[in-house]
Amino acid sequence: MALEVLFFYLFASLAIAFSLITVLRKNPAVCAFSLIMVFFSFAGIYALLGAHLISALQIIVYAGAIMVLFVFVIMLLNADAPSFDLTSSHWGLRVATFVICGGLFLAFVWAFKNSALSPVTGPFTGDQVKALGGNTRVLSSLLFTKYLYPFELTSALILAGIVGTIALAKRSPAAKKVKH
Amino acid sequence: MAFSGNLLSWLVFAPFIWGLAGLLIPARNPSWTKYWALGGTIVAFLLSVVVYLQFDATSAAFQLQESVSWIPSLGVSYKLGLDGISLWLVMLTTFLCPLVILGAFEAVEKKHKGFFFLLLALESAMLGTFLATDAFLFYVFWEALLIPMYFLVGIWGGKDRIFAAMKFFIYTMAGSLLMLVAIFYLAYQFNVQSGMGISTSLFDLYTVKVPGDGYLSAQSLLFLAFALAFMIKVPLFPLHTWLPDAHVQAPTAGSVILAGVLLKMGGYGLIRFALPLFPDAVRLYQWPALVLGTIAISYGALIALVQTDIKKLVAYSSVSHMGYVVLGIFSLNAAGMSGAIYQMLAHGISTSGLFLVVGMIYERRHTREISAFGGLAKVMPLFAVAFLIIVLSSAALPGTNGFVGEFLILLGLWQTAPVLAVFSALGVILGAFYLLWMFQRVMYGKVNGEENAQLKDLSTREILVLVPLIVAIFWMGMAPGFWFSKMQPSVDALVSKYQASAVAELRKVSP
Amino acid sequence: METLPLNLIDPATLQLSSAQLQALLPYLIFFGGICLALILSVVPAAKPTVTTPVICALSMVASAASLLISASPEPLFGGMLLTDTFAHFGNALFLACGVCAILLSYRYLEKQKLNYPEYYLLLSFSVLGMMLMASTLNLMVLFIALELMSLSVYVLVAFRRNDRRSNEAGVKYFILGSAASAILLYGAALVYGATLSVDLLEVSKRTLQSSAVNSPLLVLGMLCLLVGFLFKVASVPFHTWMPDVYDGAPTPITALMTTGLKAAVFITLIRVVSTWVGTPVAGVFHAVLWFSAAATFFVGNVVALKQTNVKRMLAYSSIAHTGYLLIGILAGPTHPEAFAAVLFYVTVYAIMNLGAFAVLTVLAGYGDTGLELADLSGLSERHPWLSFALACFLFSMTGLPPTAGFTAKYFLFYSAIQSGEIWLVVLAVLCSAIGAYYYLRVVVHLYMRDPVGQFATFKVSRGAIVTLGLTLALVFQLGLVPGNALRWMGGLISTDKPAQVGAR
Amino acid sequence: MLASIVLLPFVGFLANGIWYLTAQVKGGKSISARNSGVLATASIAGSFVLSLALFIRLIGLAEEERVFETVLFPWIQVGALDISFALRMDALNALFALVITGVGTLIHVFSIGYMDHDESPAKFFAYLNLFCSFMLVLVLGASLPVLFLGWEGVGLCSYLLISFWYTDPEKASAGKKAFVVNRVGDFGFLIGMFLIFTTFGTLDFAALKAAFATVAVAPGIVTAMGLLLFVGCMGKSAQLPLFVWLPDAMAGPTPVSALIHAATMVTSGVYLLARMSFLYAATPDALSVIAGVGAATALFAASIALVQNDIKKVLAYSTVSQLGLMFLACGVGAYATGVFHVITHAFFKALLFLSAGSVIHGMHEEQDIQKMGGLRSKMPQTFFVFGAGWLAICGIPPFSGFFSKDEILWQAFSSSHGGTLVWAIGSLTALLTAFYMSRLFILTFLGKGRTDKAAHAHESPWVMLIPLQILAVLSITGGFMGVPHASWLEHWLHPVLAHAPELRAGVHHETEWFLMGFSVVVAAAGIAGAFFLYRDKRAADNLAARFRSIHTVLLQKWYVDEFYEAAIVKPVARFSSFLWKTFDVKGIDRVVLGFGSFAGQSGTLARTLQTGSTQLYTFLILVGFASIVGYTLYGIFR
Amino acid sequence: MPNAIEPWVVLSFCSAIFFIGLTGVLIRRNILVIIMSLELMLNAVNLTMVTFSTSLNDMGGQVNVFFIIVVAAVESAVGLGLVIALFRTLRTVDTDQIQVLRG
Repeated sequence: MALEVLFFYLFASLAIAFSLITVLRKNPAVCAFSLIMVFFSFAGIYALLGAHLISALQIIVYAGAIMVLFVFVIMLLNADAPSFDLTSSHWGLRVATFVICGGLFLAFVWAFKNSALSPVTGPFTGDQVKALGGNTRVLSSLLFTKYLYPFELTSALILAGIVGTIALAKRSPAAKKVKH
Repeated sequence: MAFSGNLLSWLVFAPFIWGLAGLLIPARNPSWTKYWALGGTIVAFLLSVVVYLQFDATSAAFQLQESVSWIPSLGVSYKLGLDGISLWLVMLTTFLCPLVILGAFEAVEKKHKGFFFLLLALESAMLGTFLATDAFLFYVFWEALLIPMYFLVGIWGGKDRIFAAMKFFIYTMAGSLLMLVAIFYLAYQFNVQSGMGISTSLFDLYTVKVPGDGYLSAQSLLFLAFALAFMIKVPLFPLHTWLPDAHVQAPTAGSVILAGVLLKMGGYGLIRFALPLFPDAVRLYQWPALVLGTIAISYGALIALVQTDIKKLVAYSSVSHMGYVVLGIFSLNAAGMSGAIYQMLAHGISTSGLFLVVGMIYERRHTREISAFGGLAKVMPLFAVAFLIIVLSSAALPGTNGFVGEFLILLGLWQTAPVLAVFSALGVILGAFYLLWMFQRVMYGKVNGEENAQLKDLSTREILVLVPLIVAIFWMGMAPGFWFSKMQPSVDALVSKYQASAVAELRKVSP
Repeated sequence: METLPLNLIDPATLQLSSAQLQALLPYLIFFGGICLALILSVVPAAKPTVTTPVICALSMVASAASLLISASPEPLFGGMLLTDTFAHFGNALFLACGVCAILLSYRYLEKQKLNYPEYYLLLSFSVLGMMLMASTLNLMVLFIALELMSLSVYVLVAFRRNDRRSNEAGVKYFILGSAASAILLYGAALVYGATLSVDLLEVSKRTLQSSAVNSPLLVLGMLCLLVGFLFKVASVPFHTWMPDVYDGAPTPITALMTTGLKAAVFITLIRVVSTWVGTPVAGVFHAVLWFSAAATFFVGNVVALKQTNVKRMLAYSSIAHTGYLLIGILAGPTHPEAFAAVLFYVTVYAIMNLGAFAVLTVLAGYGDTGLELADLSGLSERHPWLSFALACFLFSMTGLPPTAGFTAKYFLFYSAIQSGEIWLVVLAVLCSAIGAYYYLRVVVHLYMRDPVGQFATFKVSRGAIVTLGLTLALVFQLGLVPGNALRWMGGLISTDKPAQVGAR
Repeated sequence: MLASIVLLPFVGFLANGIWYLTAQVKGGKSISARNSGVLATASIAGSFVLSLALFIRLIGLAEEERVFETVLFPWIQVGALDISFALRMDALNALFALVITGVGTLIHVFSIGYMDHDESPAKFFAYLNLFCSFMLVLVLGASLPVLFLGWEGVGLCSYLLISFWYTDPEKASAGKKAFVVNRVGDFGFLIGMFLIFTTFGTLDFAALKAAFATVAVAPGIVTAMGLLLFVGCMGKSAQLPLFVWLPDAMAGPTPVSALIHAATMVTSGVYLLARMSFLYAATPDALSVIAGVGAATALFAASIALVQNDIKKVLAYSTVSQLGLMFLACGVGAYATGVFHVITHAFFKALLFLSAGSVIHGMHEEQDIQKMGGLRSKMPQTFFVFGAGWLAICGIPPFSGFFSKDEILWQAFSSSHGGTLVWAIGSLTALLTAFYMSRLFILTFLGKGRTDKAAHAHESPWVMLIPLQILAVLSITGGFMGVPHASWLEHWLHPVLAHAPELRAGVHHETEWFLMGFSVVVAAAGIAGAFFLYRDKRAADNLAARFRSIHTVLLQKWYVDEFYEAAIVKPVARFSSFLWKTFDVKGIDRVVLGFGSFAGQSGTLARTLQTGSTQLYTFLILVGFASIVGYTLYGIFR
Repeated sequence: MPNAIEPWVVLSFCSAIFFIGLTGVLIRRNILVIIMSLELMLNAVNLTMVTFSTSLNDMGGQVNVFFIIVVAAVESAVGLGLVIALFRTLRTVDTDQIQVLRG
């Protein structure tokens, strides 16, 4: 048990550290790299929490697919980008943002500390899940039964995403640029 | 008669439908459009005569009622009806509209079809306002008529027409929106109190009782919401500043309708809504209203005194004259109330006449500056006679329509507030002063300049416009009984809410 | 779910009865149509620029037609898809907006040299998103549908790819929209934690059972949801994206956003808030909604005063109308009729904006130029019918009788009064008087000013004529005889089951 | 028949008016004075005949039955207010009707000649007929509102006729001034009517008289009623301080001055007092005010008349002065005497005015008496008739003026409401009157012609002279209807007027003979003084030069017009300008527009947030988020 | 199961990441980094869901996370597409450079 706690804190601190780097570092490539590290830390925490499928998806989809996309775009744009290390804008805005976000964070922490979770609990205790064949099996069964509908919806979403991205990326036949 | 069941609906919508049909006339025949529009207003007038003939003057109740459920979920029904008070305002409207159209034959230089259609639409909306016995329907007509008026001022108006149109529209609309909220509240209260569902029917709203003790009680606030809308329309000092702009910039037809009918809606609204609905609040706010009315009379007259633009002078004279109406209404007795209604009719006739007359010389000279004129009586003798008669009726000379109203109002006011009556009567002096002074500067003296010397006297068409007005001026001045007899029961019923005892007392004293 | 089936895949859950299939029909037809169009769009021989819009529009029409036979009070997929009449009314509205948008777009895209099939596909996807969003109370489904709608619209907004304004609008919308989505999603997660459900009906039941409202978790969750929705409806201070996006987007897309999208969000919001009826949650948000409503209609109106571009002015006016609508949302929990009023208002608003934007679409030159106020000067001389229509829509937005805008405002404010929001209504009507100014200013240019320079010559497309004719007729129909529509919409909001909208 | 008296001139008005208008429509061809004049004269003469017939019938009736009444139509009937358009003739207004129609007829005849060369005589005669009609309504009206209708109607006609030659701006202005100043009086009249109505519930004279006898009313209220009505009289009858319009009213054609501003309209105030005498009898305070105002006006106007050079102005001030005497009479309670003076004054002042008109006509529109002289030989007929009028107004027995003026002075002296002071003022006025009238007479007719015009003056045509001669006869003999102690008039009016007051303590009837003699002496003294002074005009000029300041003040009419201009007209105009330009436009309207600019400025302010910066937009979302969260959490869980 | 770790600690951690992400969206001008920050926020939500899911013995949360991941992926794809389109016309990914629409 203690080991798990230890790992949790380890992953958590890693995640926070890297997410701060993501947000604060100027170079987007560094940001992207840190983000990958955050994703990995998250995957670790998922695993600690017993959400094994999610943990795997986290690495495959996020670190594997999404981040590749990011890096790809960075490379693509970096070619003729004049300056890429754009920092944040007005300092007053920055300070105010830190203060307000910090305040909100504290409010949330206070809320988490002071509220009970749902009095109703579900049937999927760890033992039950194990009995049903493990996290992945249960999850996928649910996906294709109870959650079939949203699952199908995501297909529409992905389709729309594909069409949208194609529409954006496609070069127009009349490649005439209109400056406004 | 074919439409005996819904005579009032026919009356209300006939001009509008007629106007719609008129849009089909090819634009290259402006004169067809004119005569078509004139025909429409005459048809409306004839319909109103039928209404008049069917009206039973012995009853205070609403007559020729129509009621169709309209929007049941909002408790709204399409209800029309008229009593003695609305009867004459309807007649005034249908009477003025043909004259307005006839008067505008030569004045319109562009977009004839639109102009005459809007006038007809305006007539429908005005008639609807006077005939609606459902608060929602009333409000619909009340607001709807802003649209044609807005276009009339904005498209065919004078130099600052757009500003004037905007100001008129937004000022009057802003005022009436609070009334809308008050209507909501009343309709809702009706449901709460009666349990019969929400209703905006006037008769249902009359039964609503709202606590009314104190200047900021619910009833007082509701009253203020209504009164604001109506007093802007009247317009009562200090809510009058839209009027000089709108009147001056509007084309003659617009000014006539504005002064002749639109202002009356304020007074009508007070009588139809504010008084019966909020008796306690009316008593509370009687004095402020009376004081403002008194101020308005002298204020409008004094400002009219120093105007250099004839139309503006007439506009401020309206402020002064309509002050009497407010006084009459808030005298809360039979004499004042009858006088107020009569004054509305009289003002409708004589101020319309003034605007028409001003429009006639404006068409000839394209200026309204008093100083640009002089000695017109020499070159336009017929015009001079007509102008003088209208001026005198506006100055409330006994024997003309203006006197009867002012006399009754002051008499009524005297019974309520003698001191204010004394101050209001000052308007009698000032009224004669600014009107005759204006008349003198325009019509008397040496013929001033070549342009004035070339002016043509009234044409047959213009004579046709003015003669009915002049006839009405004297008819109303000499035989007001004809008019009073129809509205008396309604007025008595209204006033009895306030002064059941006072009227009886007066009757007792008289031998 | 007391006992767990050992075999998790229960065949029964995968089988749909014919009644259920019938209920799914509109969605299936529409989605099938989109897929067909998608396939054909990559076949050059099929003339994608023509076939895609036609198929999309036809599938919308077919879907709308099937709505007539598919309403079912029984929720599908364990409550994740509600195909009640309420949902179907929304669907019909979105589909209508979608069809009109396609009708308007065709000529417009030709003029902008942007005639790509993807446009219509994305437009259809966004409409599908709206439909799905309005027919659920499950926060996850809602979120996915919302994203389906939003993502499509992000792209559509930026569709004039060579135009920096369009790009700028798309990127801004994307950044802000995604941030707001994230907040909304966080809210969903917190609600899930507090009640173990993301189905809002379930949530409200559980809230009633326990004193969960006292749990900061639930409150925070609801607040985050609320913020997400307030962003989507563009309530102050979450409104800032709207003018820029409306301004930069291609005009038919602005039309779709201000009509379908806005309606979708509000219809969803009605559903969401209607689950608060009878729960203490409504009371918690009263003040927040009160102030944001007041701020929204005030800011929307006063800033609109200062606009010189008609499109942008209509964006601010849209914010103002959001403010009015929020009054209804605020009043709903205590007086459910207000929901019907919001529904009616949103419908009317969609109709009149569709009309107004139809005119703007016709007027818009290449690169969406020619929409400055001055460009409209004297339009009535050249295009009397177009001006007349625009004027009617503007009067309707002002809320003047006898147009639908008046009836809608009347119904809305009236319901608000009944729930006791008198002073808010007073403020609202006063602000709507401000609104009269900027609407009428357009009319001034249309009718009262002389033309400045030469008009660009243009023809009014048949699609625009159809749209204008329909909207104009409806504006007057709903203004003059709204009785049936109102009664019908009142029926959609079932007051006997306060916790749920449209359970009939 | 009673209605016909009123209607006949009205029909004449309509006929002439329509005739005039149709002529205008046809192209402005004017109608000759003869045609229109004959038509107008016929209608008023018919009215006179009818009045006479009714009068004779009245005489035939018993004293208390001397009333004819006719209700034309109901006029204003609202609530308790019931005003019929009713006419009622009794002993009092029968006399007035006779004077109006009689003198009116003569003046109409005169006008046929006088207006011969005018552009639009038809219009003139129409107005004149209309005036007569309204004047008859005024005197015959059975209630205060009907009287008021006539009252305002004659004011209107006065306005129209004064500005008849409107191309002269001054004349146009004079008309307006007359109307407006009259309105000031009407203001009091109106209020008085309201007070009476609310007190007694009726406005009908007969009903009022009855009610007054039964209803107990506080004396203060009665005084208020009396004074308010008297304010109306001040305006109409040109009493201090509202007399200023009458001298200006001389801008009208001379027959108008004769008819309206001498014989009839201006005396309607006296008629009103006589009509309401039952009320005034109960309020000595009001009577004192009336007597005081009357006396002051008489003296004041006479003083101005002393130095005026315009023949009509002199007559105008003389009229004001004589009206003052009439009010003095009423003020001391001698209504019959007042009425008596009204009648004699109507004769001789109409005569004087018409003769003056004849002079002006003969002098080719010259009105300055300094430029006349020696007209006796040029216009002998006019000279004789003017002389008759002159002696009458000076009060030389047995001319009519003597009887009435003497009666007034006696009443002023003897009445319990009167006193030595008012008598003294009255006598002084008589002295001045005799003086300035003689001055006028001398400068006009005696001596030698001082200008070419005077040398070439010509006598007027017969159509003008015949009415003059008739009036001269009346001026000479008219006084005999009121011979002291055998006064037919007093006897005739006795039933309708309040009874004359008792004699003052310590006054005996014998004194009357003494006073009568005294007044003759006074008149003679005035005449003699004038002859002495103006035999040689240089003596008069020297005197004027020596008392230049007084002379100037008198010549400038005590600067009353200037005072009104500075104290009322200018401040009102300035105040109005302020109200308009500052208060209305810059005050109220700016507040109204301020709402608009407030909205606009809020818009500008709120717009500053819309910078286009994505960061700022996100920040606003954050702020909104934070405030909503903060507010709600704090609200629930504090 | 990590009974030793209180749920509120995990939740607080999530919230920390969420607000760090939000801060990133706010203070960065590089649109790419903004999109990354958005991903951070979504990840925080995911973890929140999973935390609830495991502490309350309900698999629904994890299913939700599955969907969220899909949405996030599509969102990034579209977002990056927008960035590319923007870059094509404007040659920038700086939000301060896109301020034409204002007022």
